[in-house]
Amino acid sequence: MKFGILVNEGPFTHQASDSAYQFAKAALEKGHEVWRVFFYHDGVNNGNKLSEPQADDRNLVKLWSELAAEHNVDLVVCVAAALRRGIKDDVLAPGFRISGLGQLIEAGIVGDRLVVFGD
Amino acid sequence: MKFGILVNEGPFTHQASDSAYQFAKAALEKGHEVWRVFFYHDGVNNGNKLSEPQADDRNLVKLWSELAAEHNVDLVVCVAAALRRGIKDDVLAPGFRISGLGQLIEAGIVGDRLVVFGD
Amino acid sequence: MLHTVNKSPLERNTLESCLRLAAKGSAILLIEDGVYGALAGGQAAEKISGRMGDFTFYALGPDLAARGLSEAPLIDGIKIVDYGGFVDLAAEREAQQAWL
Amino acid sequence: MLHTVNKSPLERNTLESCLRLAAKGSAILLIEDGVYGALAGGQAAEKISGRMGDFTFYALGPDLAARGLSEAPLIDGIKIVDYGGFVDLAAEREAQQAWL
Amino acid sequence: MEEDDFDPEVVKRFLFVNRKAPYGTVYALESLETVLISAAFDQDVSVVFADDGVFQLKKGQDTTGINMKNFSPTFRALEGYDVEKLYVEKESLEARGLTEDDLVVDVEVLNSEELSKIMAAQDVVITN
Amino acid sequence: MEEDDFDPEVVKRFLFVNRKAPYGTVYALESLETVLISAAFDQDVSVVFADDGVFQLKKGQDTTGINMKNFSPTFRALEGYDVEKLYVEKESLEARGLTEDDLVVDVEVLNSEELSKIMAAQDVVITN
Repeated sequence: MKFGILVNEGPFTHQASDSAYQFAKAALEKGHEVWRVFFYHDGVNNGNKLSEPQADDRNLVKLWSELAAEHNVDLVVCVAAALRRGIKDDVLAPGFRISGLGQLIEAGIVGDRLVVFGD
Repeated sequence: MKFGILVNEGPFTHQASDSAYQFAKAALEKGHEVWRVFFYHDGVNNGNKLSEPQADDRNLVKLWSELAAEHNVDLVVCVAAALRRGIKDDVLAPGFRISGLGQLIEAGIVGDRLVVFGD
Repeated sequence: MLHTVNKSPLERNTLESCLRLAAKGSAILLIEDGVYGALAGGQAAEKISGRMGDFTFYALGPDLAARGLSEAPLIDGIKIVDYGGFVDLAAEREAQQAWL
Repeated sequence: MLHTVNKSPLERNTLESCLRLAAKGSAILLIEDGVYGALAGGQAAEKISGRMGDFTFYALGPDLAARGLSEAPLIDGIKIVDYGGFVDLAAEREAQQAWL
Repeated sequence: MEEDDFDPEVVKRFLFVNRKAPYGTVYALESLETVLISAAFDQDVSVVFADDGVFQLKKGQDTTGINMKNFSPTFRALEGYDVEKLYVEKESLEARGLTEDDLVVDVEVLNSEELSKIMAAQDVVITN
Repeated sequence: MEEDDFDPEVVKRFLFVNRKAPYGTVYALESLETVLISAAFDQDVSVVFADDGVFQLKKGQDTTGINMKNFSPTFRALEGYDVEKLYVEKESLEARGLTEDDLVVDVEVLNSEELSKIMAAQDVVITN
């Protein structure tokens, strides 16, 4: 099955990104495809490569990048939401790309399921 | 009267930063001092100079920088919260500085009032 | 004490907790989505109207206006203030507690 | 439909709204702070225990464990799933609705 | 990669659910931007307003005092984008002391049972 | 600039109020970091747990499954920092079916009226 995922919150402040990551990992382990993860609202902060959590804490930005590299997951950061919040190509982590909100609608059309995580 | 202000949320997603800014401006207009604004939790995102809202929207990062320049307000971004969220000197807007959480406690000790804005 | 409440009483327990734990005589200022608590109609109105003897209630005018509530019927006795009035309340009262 | 609820029913109206608007026969999965809704003790318990005939209720085990609720008394009939079980529910049900 | 997978013939039922008040958070505004974009994809779009989300449609919003953009007039523009299925929950209106006359745009007011049926029949549900 | 203004003799009553559950949001963890820092300033520090904030102190937290750090043991370390005034609201515990035995650390359980008096006597109140 082809999953799309929407993440509405940044890493750390809300659990949404953690839950979405765990869901994506579990879906891949079960042999499903995670076609696209779309980051909207504060979710765009998941693509900030300057994020540097404490050594004993999880690094969600890195975890998303690794997931994208290993499983060819398309990580899309919404351009309008990102501009407002100061997330630009200069600070974008590997595996993420910045694109339009249409990519979210497309994920809904193309994917068999769209699963939403937010606050 | 000497005010300290704590801002717990970033610009745009929650109104906290807007309310804090309007409060600070009104306090200055009434002849009070705004000694320090401390940015904690997602509040550290107020210091991101890459933030670029639409032309017809307010730019809170710029508004804070201008307030600091005009009225000598000390804008302090918490270093621990900022590291987690990828806010570093490279992306720090004018008038902001990164420092420790002790500066919040100090604002509580030195100021006559600490006023908190969050979600 | 000046208590600020910034959440809608129809969505969260914030206003209720403030009303339970604030000391009598406190000022309670509704700001941001908290101003929905000032509406005279609707299910949340009695939370405040029943406590008029215990607290002085204020609502932030610019937040009411933004939400289209300037002309709406508000609970009797709630005073409307602007940001300057918010500053005055913070200065008059010995400390502020934000209910978030 | 799979409904996910991620808010504590003691803080917000999220669970209540889900229970009011979800179609009978839906699966309701409690995740994140939503798992507090699975507690058998306390004021919120009857929100779910009274609707066992209308919905199938699930709670995410890792979120229960994180919050120290693995050994706590939960409402009878709530099924515990892990992230794999969450994926299965999302795949089985025709769509997901997140109550935030 | 999208070119390979995208079938312009597919029409899905998209539901946008608004349960949050405007201005206190940005979700209402950014959700509206999503609804506008969805119109370009020729899908079957519905928008629901329930709980504090009904306040998004309140008449008479004037945001000059908080220095934000008043986006409520945009709801009236939705019709021009062929987004015509706007549903408001009756129970949510009543709990807030509001009636249909308080709203900036024509909507269909449904009770929770009727709304429940519409919500259950969707392919993609986007909430915020 | 702080050197000019900072008077090491000042002792103020600082109150930290925790009303949010742990893990769903980061506020509980980051608030605890503030409490720990405040201890270095020799102020009169109190910490209140009310509403879902009482869940922060729940025994038996095991966060391995969600890949986060379990910070509840840190509450037991507060005593070593001379942060000894931990208050929990009785009504909040009861509403959640919890008792003092469910908590990781010794606290003073007070009813809302008693707690109200303590909260009213503070100079600086930090919430999140």
